[in-house]
Amino acid sequence: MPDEILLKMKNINKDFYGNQVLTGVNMELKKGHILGLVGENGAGKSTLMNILFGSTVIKETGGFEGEIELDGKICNFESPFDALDAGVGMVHQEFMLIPGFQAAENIMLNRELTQRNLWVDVFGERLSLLKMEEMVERAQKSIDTVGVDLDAKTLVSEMPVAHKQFTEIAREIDREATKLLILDEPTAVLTESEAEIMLSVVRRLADMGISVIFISHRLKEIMQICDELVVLRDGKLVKEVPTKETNPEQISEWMVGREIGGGPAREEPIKKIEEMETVLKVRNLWVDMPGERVINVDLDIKKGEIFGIGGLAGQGKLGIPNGIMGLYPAGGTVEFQGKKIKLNNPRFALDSGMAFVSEDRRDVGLLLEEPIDWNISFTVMQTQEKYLKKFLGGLIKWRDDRAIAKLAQEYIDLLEIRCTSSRQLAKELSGGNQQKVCLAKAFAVKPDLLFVSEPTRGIDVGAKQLVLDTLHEYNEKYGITIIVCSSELEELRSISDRVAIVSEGRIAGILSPTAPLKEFGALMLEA
Amino acid sequence: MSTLKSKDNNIARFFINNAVPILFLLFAVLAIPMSDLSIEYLIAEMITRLARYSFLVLALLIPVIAGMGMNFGIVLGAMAGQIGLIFVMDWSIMGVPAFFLAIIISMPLAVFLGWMAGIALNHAKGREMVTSYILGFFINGVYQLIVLYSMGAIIPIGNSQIVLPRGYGIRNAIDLVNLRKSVDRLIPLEIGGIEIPVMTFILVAILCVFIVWFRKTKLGQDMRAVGQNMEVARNAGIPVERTRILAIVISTVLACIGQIIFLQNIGTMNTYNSHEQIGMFSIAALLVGGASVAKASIKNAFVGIILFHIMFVVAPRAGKTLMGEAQIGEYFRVFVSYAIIAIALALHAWRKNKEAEFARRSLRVDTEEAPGTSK
Amino acid sequence: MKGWIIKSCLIIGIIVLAVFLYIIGKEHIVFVENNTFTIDGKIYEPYDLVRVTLDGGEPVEIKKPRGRSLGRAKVSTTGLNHKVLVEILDDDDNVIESKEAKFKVKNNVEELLLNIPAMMNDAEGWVANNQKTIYVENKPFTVDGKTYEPYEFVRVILDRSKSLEIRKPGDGHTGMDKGTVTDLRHTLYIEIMDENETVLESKEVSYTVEHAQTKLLINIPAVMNDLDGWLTEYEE
Amino acid sequence: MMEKIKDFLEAAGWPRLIIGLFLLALFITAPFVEVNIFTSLSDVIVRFGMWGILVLAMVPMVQGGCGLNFGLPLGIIAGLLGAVTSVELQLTGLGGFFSAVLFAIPFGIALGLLYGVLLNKVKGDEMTIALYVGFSSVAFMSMMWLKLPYKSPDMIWAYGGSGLRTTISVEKFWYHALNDIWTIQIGDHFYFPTGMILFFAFMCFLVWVFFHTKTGTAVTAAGSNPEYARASGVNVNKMRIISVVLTTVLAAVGIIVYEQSFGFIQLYLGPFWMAFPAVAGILLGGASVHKATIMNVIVGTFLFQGILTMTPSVINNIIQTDMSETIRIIVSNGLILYALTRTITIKSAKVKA
Repeated sequence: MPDEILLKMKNINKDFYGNQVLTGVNMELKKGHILGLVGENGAGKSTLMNILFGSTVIKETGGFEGEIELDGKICNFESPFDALDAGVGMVHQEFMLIPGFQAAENIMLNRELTQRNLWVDVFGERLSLLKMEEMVERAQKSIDTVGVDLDAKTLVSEMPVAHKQFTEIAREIDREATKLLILDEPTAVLTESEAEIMLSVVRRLADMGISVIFISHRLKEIMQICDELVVLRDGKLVKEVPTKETNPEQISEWMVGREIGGGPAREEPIKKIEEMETVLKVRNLWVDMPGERVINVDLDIKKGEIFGIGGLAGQGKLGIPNGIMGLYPAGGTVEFQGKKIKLNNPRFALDSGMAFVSEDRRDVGLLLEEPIDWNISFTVMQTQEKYLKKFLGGLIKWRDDRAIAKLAQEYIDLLEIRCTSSRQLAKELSGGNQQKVCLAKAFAVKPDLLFVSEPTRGIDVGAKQLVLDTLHEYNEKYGITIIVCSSELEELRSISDRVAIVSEGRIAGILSPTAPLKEFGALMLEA
Repeated sequence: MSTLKSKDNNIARFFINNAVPILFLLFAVLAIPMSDLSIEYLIAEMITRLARYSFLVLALLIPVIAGMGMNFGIVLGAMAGQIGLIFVMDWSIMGVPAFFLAIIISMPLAVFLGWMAGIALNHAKGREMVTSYILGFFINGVYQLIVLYSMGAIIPIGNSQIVLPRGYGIRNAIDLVNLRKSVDRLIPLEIGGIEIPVMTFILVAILCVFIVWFRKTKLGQDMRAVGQNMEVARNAGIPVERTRILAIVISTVLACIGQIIFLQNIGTMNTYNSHEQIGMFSIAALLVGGASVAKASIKNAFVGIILFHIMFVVAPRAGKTLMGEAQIGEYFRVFVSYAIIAIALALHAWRKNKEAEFARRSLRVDTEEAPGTSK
Repeated sequence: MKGWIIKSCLIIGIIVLAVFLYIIGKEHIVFVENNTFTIDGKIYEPYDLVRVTLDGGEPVEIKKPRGRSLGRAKVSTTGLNHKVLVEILDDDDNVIESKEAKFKVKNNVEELLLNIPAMMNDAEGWVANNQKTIYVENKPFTVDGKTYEPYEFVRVILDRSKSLEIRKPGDGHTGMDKGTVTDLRHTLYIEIMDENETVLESKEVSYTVEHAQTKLLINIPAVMNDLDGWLTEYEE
Repeated sequence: MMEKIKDFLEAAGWPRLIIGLFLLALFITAPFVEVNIFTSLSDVIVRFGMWGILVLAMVPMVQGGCGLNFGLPLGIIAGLLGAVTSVELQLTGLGGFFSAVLFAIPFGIALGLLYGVLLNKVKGDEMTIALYVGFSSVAFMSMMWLKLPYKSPDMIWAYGGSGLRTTISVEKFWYHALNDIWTIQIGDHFYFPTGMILFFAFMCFLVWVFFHTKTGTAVTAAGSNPEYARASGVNVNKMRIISVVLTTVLAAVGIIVYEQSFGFIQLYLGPFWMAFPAVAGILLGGASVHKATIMNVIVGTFLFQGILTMTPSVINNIIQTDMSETIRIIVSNGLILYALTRTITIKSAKVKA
């Protein structure tokens, strides 16, 4: 019985509009086993899980190839609901709970126990009464099976994070059908002690015969509870081994390791960091950016270097630039060129010669409704009063549309932004070109220090290279200090002089781009 | 820390929710002596007005549960009800049968209007209140088209008592002689010279029971879920749009009945005005009762009606004694009716933003001492 | 399926209820008459004073028609089945004679007429519809060999309220129209007009209807020429 | 050019096209139903001039990301105060008009500031709250009108009653102060209020200028994407307040222009419903809840006022009944409804406090 196969995924292929995210993935999962699923961001973990869970995104983007076999039955889920019926449960990272409801109500959400009455016959099922007591009882039972001390009557809004997590799990296993449970980074938001409980819970579920797919960046946990683990990299399954037969070092190497040589590290000589003067001094920086919290960061950025900040998503690397530039509440001390920076004040940061290309192009980076030239010139116009004609002794500051158009044209040529004219609306541009506009906006400010977050996120390969080259060129030509935050390690290694890895909101370590991959992997994962 | 936060909110919520009723209570306490109206009179008035408005105000509750805010669309229901009344008047039906017949006639219309309103509001998520308000005006136009121009012309209406002399269109004021107070007086009862509309209160009681019961049904539960978080509800497989539409339909139908009760009590129907103010007054009353856009209870409804209408009755007289001018009081109550809505909405929006901010700050609490904890 | 059956039953139920409400709620105006009547030749004399109670409602007292009193009272009631109690009173309000009778009303009858003397004498048709349909024709009228031609264009006003315009029969015109009037005593006003509606000749006559009659026919040429038989019972 | 037309047609959307054609139809049918086309044409133009600035007053707030200004009555009240004051001082002619404007502006700014601060506190629900702020302010002023110490016999009740009259004639003061500048009178039917139209044009110009300044640009950006503006060092809340103040002042000026043409100052519940025709106008012009241009204003006002003036005269002559009021209700509210139910997200809802 225990060695019976529950889930078979046979040579799964999936592409989003031409770019392959999963290629020929095969995996198996035995009944009552826990399978650890590890891999960098963008390795295809979530896509794989979405396929398994029948998420609508997959269908909308043209479905997938290959087949899924659950309990010996071929199944192809149209929607998560099919998956649920088939006994696949998933606990997402963001909670699917209703704050004002009790745990019980959430666990039984839309599966309430009801009692017919005459109105049902007239107006339909939805007028049947809820059997609250029984619902609470049953919910309590499934909470107990999860094995945590939590009253089914407590309001979700008053629960600590961990209990929300458990409530979700309780909901999944409450479905009699549930045979397979997908946990997407269940411990990411938990404290050490909470995480411990969570792990024991997962173990117990497995012992009850429920198979679990456990996604986590904490290899400790993987090693601790998983029976087997699967490593994904660039959409390919690189390894499927019993955890006993491996160790964290190996795993991290599998994860980040590129083909022999490990990807193009940076060719040309790396600057002599020691000899360079510090331009940006960061101490005890905390940033409260939802999903990217920075707990406590110290950094010394040298004048004229390209400094890479890497780390897995949600670890806090993006929080650093957003915090320093004042976009999210932050604290600690930041000194730029010897001058102390007022935090939580974008204007101040800009005025003191720093610029920022946000990772969030659509919501922060661009005026989608406005033309390119506005997008490029706005910041510099507002902060440095450039591209304005002054009348009546500066009383009227007239927007100099001609100059703006000229400026825009310069950058359009320089960065090869593909567009009909400088008057084209930003929303009509492709991702790559939008990104270039964002860069142009930052360059136009002529900053001494430039933060770039996820410069190549969601843009095609060609554009990627061009963006990176441009950054490089500006660093070379104008000696602009550049701080690049990216989830793509090899990208960082290809352009940075130094790469810092952020983990759990702290700097785990700073390495030279030429350092062996396993070191990077170790820093990322051994939190 | 999350418990700490919620406790904090409870205190805030207590004050914000009850500030309004307390304010009005004070007003009443101050203004009643000034108006030198006898207590008996006031009590009698309040009883009448409770009978008149309760049903309409209670009709607002269900959309609130579904997170759609104050449903100004109840005027749609009111219009449906009035059309029903026009017909029974035309057929010269008398008394209680007329009352129920009017309800039966107007019900399908109310359902239809509510359904349309629901669809419209699904297209205006987050802007339900303005939209339902404008919707009221829009349908009012259609209502005029029907009642003022096509009734008697296209829709056969014979009774010369209600048709304009020109031969089509309904008169501005219809004397509901047939069913004036017919329900109120169905079970006659008088206490200390004050007439108690027993039957009407029985109907209201039935509605209250219905609402309590409804909250306990699957549909009620779904509405609560949708009201709190549409996304989660949708992911749980609850048909969000449909649920929202149903909420509005129920509300509209109740409003339709409410309007018929309201008019049978008043005894005359101003064909083109009776419904217009209904939405505003009912909502103002409910808010005065301490309800918020996101939370409203039966208690709020009754407390609100009493407080709001004390203000309503007393204001002019008080204005007269205070400013030597009844006019002031007249305007004062218009002012209060709208201001109260403005304030309540503003408070709600403000609190929403504050809570979002607070939630973020609470995150920061544990990061603040982080520098200490590390290294 | 079951649901559907129940739903449809419910809907039917509601409709039935509606009809029921309509019927029991429908208002009927009853004219109680203590008047001289001739029903098929027999004459019934009014009483000095009668007290009439309809469906146990407010009793009404009706004097014999004299001077101002018309010898009638208007009572409003609802529903189809009715009970009327009549008490004949003497000068000092003692009941000399009393009698109770039941009668039905058709739902579509707006006004009806109770003939107390007739009722007291159990005469047929003491209950009558008070609405009379008056058919007015502008057609040739022949009496002992002589034919009176219809007029080009006539306006007829019934009881100074309802106006009918009737053209000569032929090319699309029937030369006929009708209007409903209530009660027994009526006036008829006729205007003979030319094409541009200038009145050439006009005439007013008044007439009374036997209360049992509900459909009457008036012939205009006959009226204009004061010929007997201008007013007759109408048969389809 | 071809592009331009295509864009326009796209931007136009069906309500504008339909109403436009409808209006055209009305003008064509007018002569056949004994409606003098010239009279109605100049009627349209006059009403266009009267409403123009009130509709224009929508633009800054929409651009600033505060949605449609249902709180227009607030600005109108400022205007009324100005007008009443100038009448109190017996000022006449153009001088009287401009003094009214002058007096109105400070009130406008003051009210606008308060209004703006409030709207910043309720980001995301601006429109709903604006609606009721407008209403309650009107009711509040109704009380004030009774009590304010204005003494001019032209304004207070001749006998009995206290406080100001409900409608005050400006006949003796600045009636047609603008209309009668360089008026063009062709025949005894066609009349063109040159002055008023020019003044409207001038106001449009000012707004145009504003949106070409640094601040104006910032306002637009703050409305179009608050996060972007913030990241570019712009104080979004300040920009929103500026836009609201501008709106309020424009409304104040607008109502005075309206009155000088109309001939009466309407106090008390007069301004109550003023917001709706203005809102409907700009929406008909093709504006959305978060974008509006001067072009929208001009087109919208003309079409909407056109409808409102033509339908009574034409339709009524056709069907022999006065349905104008009903038609007005249906058309204007229908338009607002259409705009509100179009699936668009109000940016300001996303602003972080």
